[in-house]
Amino acid sequence: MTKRIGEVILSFTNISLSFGGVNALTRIGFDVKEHEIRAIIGPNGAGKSSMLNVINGVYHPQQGEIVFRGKARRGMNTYESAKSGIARTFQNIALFKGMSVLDNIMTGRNLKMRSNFLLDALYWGPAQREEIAHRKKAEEIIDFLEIQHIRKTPVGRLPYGLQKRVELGRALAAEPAILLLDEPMAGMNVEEKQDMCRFILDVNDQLGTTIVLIEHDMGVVMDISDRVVVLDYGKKIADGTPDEVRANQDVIDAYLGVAH
Amino acid sequence: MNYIKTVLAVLALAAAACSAYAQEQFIPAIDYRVGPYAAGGSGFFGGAIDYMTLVNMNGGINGVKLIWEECETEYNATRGVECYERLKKAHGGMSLVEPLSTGIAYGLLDRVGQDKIPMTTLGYGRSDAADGRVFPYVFPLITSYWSQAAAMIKYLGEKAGGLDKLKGKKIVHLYHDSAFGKEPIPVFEAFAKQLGFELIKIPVAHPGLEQQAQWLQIRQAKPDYVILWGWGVMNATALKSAQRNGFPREKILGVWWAGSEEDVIPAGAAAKGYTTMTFNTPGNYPLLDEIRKKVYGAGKGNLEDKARIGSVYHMRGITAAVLWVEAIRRAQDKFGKGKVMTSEQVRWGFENLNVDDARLKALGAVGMMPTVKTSCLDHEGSGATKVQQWDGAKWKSISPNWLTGDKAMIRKMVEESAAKYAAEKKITPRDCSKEG
Amino acid sequence: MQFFFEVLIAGLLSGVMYSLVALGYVLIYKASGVFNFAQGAMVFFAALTAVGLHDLGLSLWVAVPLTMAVMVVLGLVTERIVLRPLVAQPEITLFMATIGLSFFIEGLAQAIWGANVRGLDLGIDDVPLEWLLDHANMAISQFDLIAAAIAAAMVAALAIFFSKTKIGRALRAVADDHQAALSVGIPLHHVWGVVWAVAGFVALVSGLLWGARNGVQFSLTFLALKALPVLILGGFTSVPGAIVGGLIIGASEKLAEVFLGPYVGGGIDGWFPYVLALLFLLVRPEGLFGEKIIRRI
Amino acid sequence: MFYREAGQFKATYEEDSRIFPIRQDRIVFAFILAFAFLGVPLLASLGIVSNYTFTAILTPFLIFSLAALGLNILTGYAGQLSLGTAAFMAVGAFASYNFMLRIEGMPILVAFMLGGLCAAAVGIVFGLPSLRIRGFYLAAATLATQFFIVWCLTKVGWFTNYSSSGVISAQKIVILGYTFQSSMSKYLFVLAVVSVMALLAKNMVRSNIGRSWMAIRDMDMAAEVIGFRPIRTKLMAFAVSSFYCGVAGALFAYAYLGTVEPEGFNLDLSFRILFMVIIGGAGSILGSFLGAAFIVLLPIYLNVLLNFTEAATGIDLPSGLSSSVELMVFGSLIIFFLIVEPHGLARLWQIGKEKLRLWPFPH
Amino acid sequence: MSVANAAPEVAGLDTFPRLLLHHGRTQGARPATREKDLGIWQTWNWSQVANEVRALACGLAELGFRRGDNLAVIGDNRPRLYWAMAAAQCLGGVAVPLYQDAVAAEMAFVLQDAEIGFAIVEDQEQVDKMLEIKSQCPALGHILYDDPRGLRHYTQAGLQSLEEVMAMGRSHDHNQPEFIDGEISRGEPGDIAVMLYTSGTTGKPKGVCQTHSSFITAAKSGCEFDRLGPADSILSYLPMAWVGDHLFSYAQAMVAGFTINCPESGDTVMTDLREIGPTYYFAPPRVFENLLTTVMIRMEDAGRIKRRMFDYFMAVARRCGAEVLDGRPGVAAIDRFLYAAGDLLVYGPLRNVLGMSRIRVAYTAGAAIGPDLFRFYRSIGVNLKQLYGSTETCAAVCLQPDGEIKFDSVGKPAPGVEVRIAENGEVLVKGKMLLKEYYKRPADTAEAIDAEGYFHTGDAGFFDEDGHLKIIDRAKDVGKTAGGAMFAPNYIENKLKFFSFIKEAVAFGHGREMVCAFINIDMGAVGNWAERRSISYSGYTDLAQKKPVYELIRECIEKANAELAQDPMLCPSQVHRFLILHKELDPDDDELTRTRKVRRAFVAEKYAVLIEALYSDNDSQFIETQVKFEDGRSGMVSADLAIMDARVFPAQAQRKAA
Repeated sequence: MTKRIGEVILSFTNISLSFGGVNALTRIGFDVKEHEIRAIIGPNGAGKSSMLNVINGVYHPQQGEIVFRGKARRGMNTYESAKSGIARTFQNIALFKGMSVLDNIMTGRNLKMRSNFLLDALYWGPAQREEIAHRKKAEEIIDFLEIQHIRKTPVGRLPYGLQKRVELGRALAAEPAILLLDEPMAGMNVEEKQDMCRFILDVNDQLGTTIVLIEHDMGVVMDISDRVVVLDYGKKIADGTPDEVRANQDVIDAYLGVAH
Repeated sequence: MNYIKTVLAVLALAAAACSAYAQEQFIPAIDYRVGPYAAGGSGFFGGAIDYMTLVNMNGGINGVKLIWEECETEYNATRGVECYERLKKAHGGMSLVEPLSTGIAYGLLDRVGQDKIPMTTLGYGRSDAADGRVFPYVFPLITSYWSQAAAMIKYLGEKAGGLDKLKGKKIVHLYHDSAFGKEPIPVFEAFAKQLGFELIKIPVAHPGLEQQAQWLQIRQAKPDYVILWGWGVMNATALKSAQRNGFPREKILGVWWAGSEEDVIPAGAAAKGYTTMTFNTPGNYPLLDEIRKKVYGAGKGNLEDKARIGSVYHMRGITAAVLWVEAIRRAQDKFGKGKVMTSEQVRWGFENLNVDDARLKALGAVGMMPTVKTSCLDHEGSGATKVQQWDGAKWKSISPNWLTGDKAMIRKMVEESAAKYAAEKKITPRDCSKEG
Repeated sequence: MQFFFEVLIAGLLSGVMYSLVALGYVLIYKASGVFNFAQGAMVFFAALTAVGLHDLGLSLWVAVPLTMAVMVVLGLVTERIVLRPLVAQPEITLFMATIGLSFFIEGLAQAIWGANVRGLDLGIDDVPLEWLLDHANMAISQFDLIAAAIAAAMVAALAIFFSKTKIGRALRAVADDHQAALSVGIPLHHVWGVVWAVAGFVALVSGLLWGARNGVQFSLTFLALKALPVLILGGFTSVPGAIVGGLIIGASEKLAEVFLGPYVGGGIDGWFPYVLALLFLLVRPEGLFGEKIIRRI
Repeated sequence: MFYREAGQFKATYEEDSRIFPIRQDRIVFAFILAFAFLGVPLLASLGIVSNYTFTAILTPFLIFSLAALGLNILTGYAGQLSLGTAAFMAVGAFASYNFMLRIEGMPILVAFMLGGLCAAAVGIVFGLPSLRIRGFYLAAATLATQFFIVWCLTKVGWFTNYSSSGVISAQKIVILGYTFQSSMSKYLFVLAVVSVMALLAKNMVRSNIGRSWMAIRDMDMAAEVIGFRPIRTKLMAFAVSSFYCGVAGALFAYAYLGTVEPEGFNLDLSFRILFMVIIGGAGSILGSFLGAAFIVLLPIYLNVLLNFTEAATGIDLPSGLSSSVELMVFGSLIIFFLIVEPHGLARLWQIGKEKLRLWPFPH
Repeated sequence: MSVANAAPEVAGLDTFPRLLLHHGRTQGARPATREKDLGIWQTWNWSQVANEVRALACGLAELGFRRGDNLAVIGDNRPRLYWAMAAAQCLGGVAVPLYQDAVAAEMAFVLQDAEIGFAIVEDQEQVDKMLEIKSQCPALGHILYDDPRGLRHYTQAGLQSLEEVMAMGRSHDHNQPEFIDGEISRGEPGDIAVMLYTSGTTGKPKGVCQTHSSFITAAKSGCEFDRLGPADSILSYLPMAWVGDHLFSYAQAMVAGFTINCPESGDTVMTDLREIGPTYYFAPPRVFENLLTTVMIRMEDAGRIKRRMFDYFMAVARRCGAEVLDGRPGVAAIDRFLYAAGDLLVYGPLRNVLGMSRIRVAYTAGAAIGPDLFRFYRSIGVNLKQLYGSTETCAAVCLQPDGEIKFDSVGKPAPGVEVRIAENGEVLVKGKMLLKEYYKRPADTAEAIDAEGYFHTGDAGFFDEDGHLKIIDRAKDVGKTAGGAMFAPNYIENKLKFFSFIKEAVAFGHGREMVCAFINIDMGAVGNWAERRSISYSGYTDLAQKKPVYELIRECIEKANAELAQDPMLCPSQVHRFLILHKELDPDDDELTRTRKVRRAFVAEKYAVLIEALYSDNDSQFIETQVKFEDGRSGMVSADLAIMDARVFPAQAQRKAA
């Protein structure tokens, strides 16, 4: 089983972000290569989520440079980020509660849809054809994530673990180049975690999606990531393969510090 | 009253479409007894029902009894239309309709034409409906807004010592910012041009709970007179605001919808000296006594508070009912005494009303209302008004005679406006010379 | 310039009156997250009850406390029958329920007291202050000044109530965090009941003042429309916001009507406060003193 | 209970994404439509359904349903609370009137469309604040629309063709030389318009545009992150919603009242329509109809019922009191329904349907 | 059904590939196979299926699959797996379906035994199993999979996706279109078509070789018997390796040309059943039983009015439902009316929610079905019937004809089948549908089929006066008590299992003074029962030992005893003492077969201690048992089991005599 890790597609240099004087991120720099699983770990409050928010344009760093596919960007907003192929999930599930699983996943396809509201209103010809073409894609994702049985269930009624899976599905529906996962395994039991790991690996493996994930649980991350960045108090303290990171004294200190 | 109402309700529900009421003439009471205008609604329809009760007690119209049914509209056009449609065919069909609401009247405007049911709009509604050629089924009886506006100018002129004395004077038109308040503006503007006074128009947004800004403007402008064209809470507020800004109430002349007890009582002492237009002369009349004695004496009165007998709205309701009954009577004269008139026949009655002093005397209402004589051309039939003043406890008439404004001018405006409406709606006006 | 000040002062004074009404909304919204549309109806009901009792021959000194008691009962019953079964429902549902409640209260008021309009004389003459009229040619009503004073006293009383009494502090805790309040053992329903009762009291005071000003009649329910822009501007949850918002709205609406109105045909004080509040919101979406809404993801 | 779904499987996505995937629903719906279009007129010709039913109940019910549908798109689907519905209706009515008046030979349906488009344009302008304001602040802000529009229509004489009364008198509805004059023909006209527009609305809410609205409603941040543009989505909701309200307003003037004043489109009306949405069920096309039926019919039946009770029991309440009691009962019923089912009649219907589908099992 | 819905009567259709081609030609546009996939029922019509099978067959041929080769088919019911069987048969090969839930080691035996060279499997899970045992099965050269998910990085030799093979086949077919037709024409009806491994209650599985002819005969008689035709449809959800599924979903579908429907997954069978609403349905009694239990449990939660309505109409159905279904005269008008009302309010909706609205014929077999259970389905209008057969007889020995339904018989011999009762009571069968042989086991074959051509079923039974066959037990299990009375453990156990609270029972009594039994309670039913009585429990073991539960079970046993007492033959078989086992009998612990039959000997040995305790005076006994968990780990379960006496009844006949 060999992985085809490619070139760097996303890199950060000197990223600093602060909120009203509080530094969330201080001069962070690392890169993400195509097709790899890149983890960002760190104790609570280390700035992991901020980092993710910087990547998909929710936050705009005060300093630093982001290069995505060879193009420098800083002020990219969330829409542009989505358009350029970055999809994400959220730490606290951000599904559309009033909609069914299928509809949630269909929303993920919105950027690929061309039809306008007038055609939608007629639900005829190109609009219907498009809707059905996308439905098929959505169904493939449903199949992939093994959530056939809840296809038409409103997401609000699903248990937590399944909601997380649906959220992953919604992100996948966008066929992203980079998938950002914000604590995909938070709050799950062992079995659900295993399932989620399997899905993440499958996504990476079968769709070739580059994955950047944040996780609190170090064990899981080390098993599935290719490279790991460790943040603590908004600063990068380590970067490397799981084995390298595991051996890093700063990391051990940081985690032990949290454990106390 | 209780018995009648009960019976009517049962009958209405049991067999609304039945035509077993051969000897009864049906008049609906599309009224409003809750909400911001409930006081007016209950007074007006109370008066009308009281009079109709009296007519029935006196043996009906040549033996034909009147019946009526109430329907609550909450002063809401949609519900008013619903009431109209619901009662249209009830009890053998309605003879006429009086919505006492501008909004509902507009909602019924087209419908009454189609259903051939005469609609009276006593002192409100479209002024141009006085042109019976274009509006055959609408009767703005006694006076329309335009006639009233003309009368107001005439009164203010008299007060100033002659119409020519109005030249150079300042008159504020303080109005409810709606179709109602805007209606007289063309008339005032025409007079301002003709008589050379300055007209200052100050609108008050609905509902008019707060008028400090307007009254400061008035204080700033220092007008000679303020015409208060208000409705509902706006009137009391205006009087209070006038007081707090030191503007004498004697110089305020209200429209008749600003001239009831309900408009001045909330203002308390601030209302004292305030003058308004009216088409009833305040006071007591044999007719009122008869109602007190016969109707209330028998416990069949519609008003909960007997003190309101003879109040402005009550008297106005009686006046309306008098005209309805007279129209039916007139129709019976032509189409057969003691028969129930169709609405079409009642319409003819309205178009050929002639309530002269003799008739009023017979009714015991001389002076209570002006004489009314209608025709195909003139659905208003009078145009005469009076001015009354609040003395702190009751209204007193301060114009000994019935006032009428510049009739010719108003008539010209009515015809122009009606013609425009006819053109817009593609209506061919009737030829009155061919009407019987 | 003198006229400008006259308008300004008049506006500020009316603003106080608006604040008084707005206060009732703020109290309930703050404590229970309910936008109580029925506050207008409560004002009407309170004023009508007081006047109705007065007209029955009771002196105001008896009628007002009696009305107060009625308002407390109304508040408690509302909490029990309407709000408690709807707890944890979406805001909009609660809002709609309070509209239903306002229909009920309006119907109840008229069923008990009839639809007739009534005057109310609190014994304060609503006439311009002679001295000012003579010396500055400014017509400032003494009633307005007294009403403003009463409103100020009320705010002060509420402030003391909130900060010094146990129930007041509980109320603030509830406003800050329902969960936290529950966990420290404050009976939520109890607090809500009190809030509704206090709101009833506020309704009574504003009902009396407005009733004395414009007469006691159904149109008092329209006061809600005057209070709304104040709330938007000041923030739904802030007592100082209601005061400052009221002053701003009162003043600006008068100034706009007087100085701007004539250019556009007048009658703009119906919508001007709303547009003003709207524009303000565009700058500060949570209102003047409202809590900043933090969007977390 | 009456559902026999076994064997109704879907072999294509077309079948699966139909509006009524269950055959029994299709049959019932077809029956309702047939009844509305053919049955009711037939009953009328037999004299069973009276003119009153057409003009005072069915026509306003349909028109209010359309307005509620419009508001439901905005509030129920896109989650933007609005209290300015009546204003958009007013724009539709007055704009249609002016198009008819000022352009010779203007077909009425086109005038309605243009009226709706004007409303949509106004909707977009007044929807702009929604980009920054949310919840009740937005609701209160939309009141600005309500008051401002009505003020404008009152103030600017041009809109009412300088009518001295400030009212407009709707022209006759003429299509291809046929004049919709009778109450039944007006009913059918309204029914056709409402049916088509309801279908279009249903199509919208089940396709991408509808999903974008619901996404913004449920979780705006996430919606943005997956590529929905909030500006576009919200304004689109305002535009479409206002379009519907505008057409409803035009129908209100043309097929119902005939002559309307700007005051007719007051805040009261906005509230009534909001009621329809909430009582009927936010986020449900069916709910708009159920809500409209509830709000239109309830007061009428209360009135009739109260009269009847008075008659039956022999207790004669004073007229004022019975009106007040009516209001109290109305208010109480609203509270009652909100407590029983805060998600509206549509949810109740949904639950009932689920129960029938699962019958005899409990839900 | 319409005239169109009749099985084709064309000569020469004597092998499955020929039948397939025939359907492809004559009713090419009609649906043949459906599969719930990607949210909808993907549908293939007969001509598409014929093409797919051609492609697959050509592909297999390309890979070297030859006449007489065996093709293993492993997986859930998937269209392509069914097609694979047909493809193998086109080439004159033999399809060998395996139980998909078997562990790798179990599969290894079959693969070795059948010298499998080609395996067509469903997915990664099965591929992994194949790879695991590949070293033990040197012949296994090709593993073809249907679902490529997760298999991207598998680089093992011989591993290929079906997709590829079919693509290969298509070009092969394109180049040599006559090849496959030639292969098909070389097929003989007497060729072995399929080899089904019997799980066997003892010993290693045996491969039962069935020819085209035998299965087609069996299928045809069934189709004619129940007038099955192209318009019918069936849900294929039972293991493909099981003879029943092969008969219904493959043989009969091929013969009658009806549609088979493959569910989305094992979890969604009930939903899929409801969606498809098949007209023809097969399920083992266990499934019907579970369904009924679900119905009853769900009705417990219903409101009072609804429950009373349900109970009332179910009583009506019990009274006259079966008669109405059979169209028998003598049902009172009022009952007919009530039944019609019940059909509107209860039975119709119930059939609908169970997915049985459209069922014309439903069969059950494989184990005895409780009369109550049987009556329930018939009374609500589901035409449920029993049949009798085994792997060796293509599951087609006896069928219940419409209108002649008896709850305790398995019906009359199918057309063309001869049935005889041997002296020892064993049922002997002869007919075209008999197996050809046990694969590579001539001795076993000779033992099973006697010189006269009768197959010894191993079941004990007898014909009743109407010519209906009644099966009592396995012939070898029928024993004698110490008192010399006949002891048919299965019969007793089944009686007990008819109670919804009892899931499994094992009766002992051979050579003993009295009959005693082990009981497994039904977790769902008893759990629900306990919850409603607010008896709290932590799990099966805990619940099983609750005093009220024992009392509950005792009542059930006493009811069964009372029934047994009715029959003089069986009266001595009443259960005197029983205990409730502390764990559920489990195939993973080898206590049950994969088809969930009790391995009597194994259980007797494993729980010898308990048996001794039953026959002693003890009222409790300690036991510790090793169990295997689902994830493969094992652990110990121990408990102190109570033993309870049950009342026995005097024999009816004796009482009468006395």
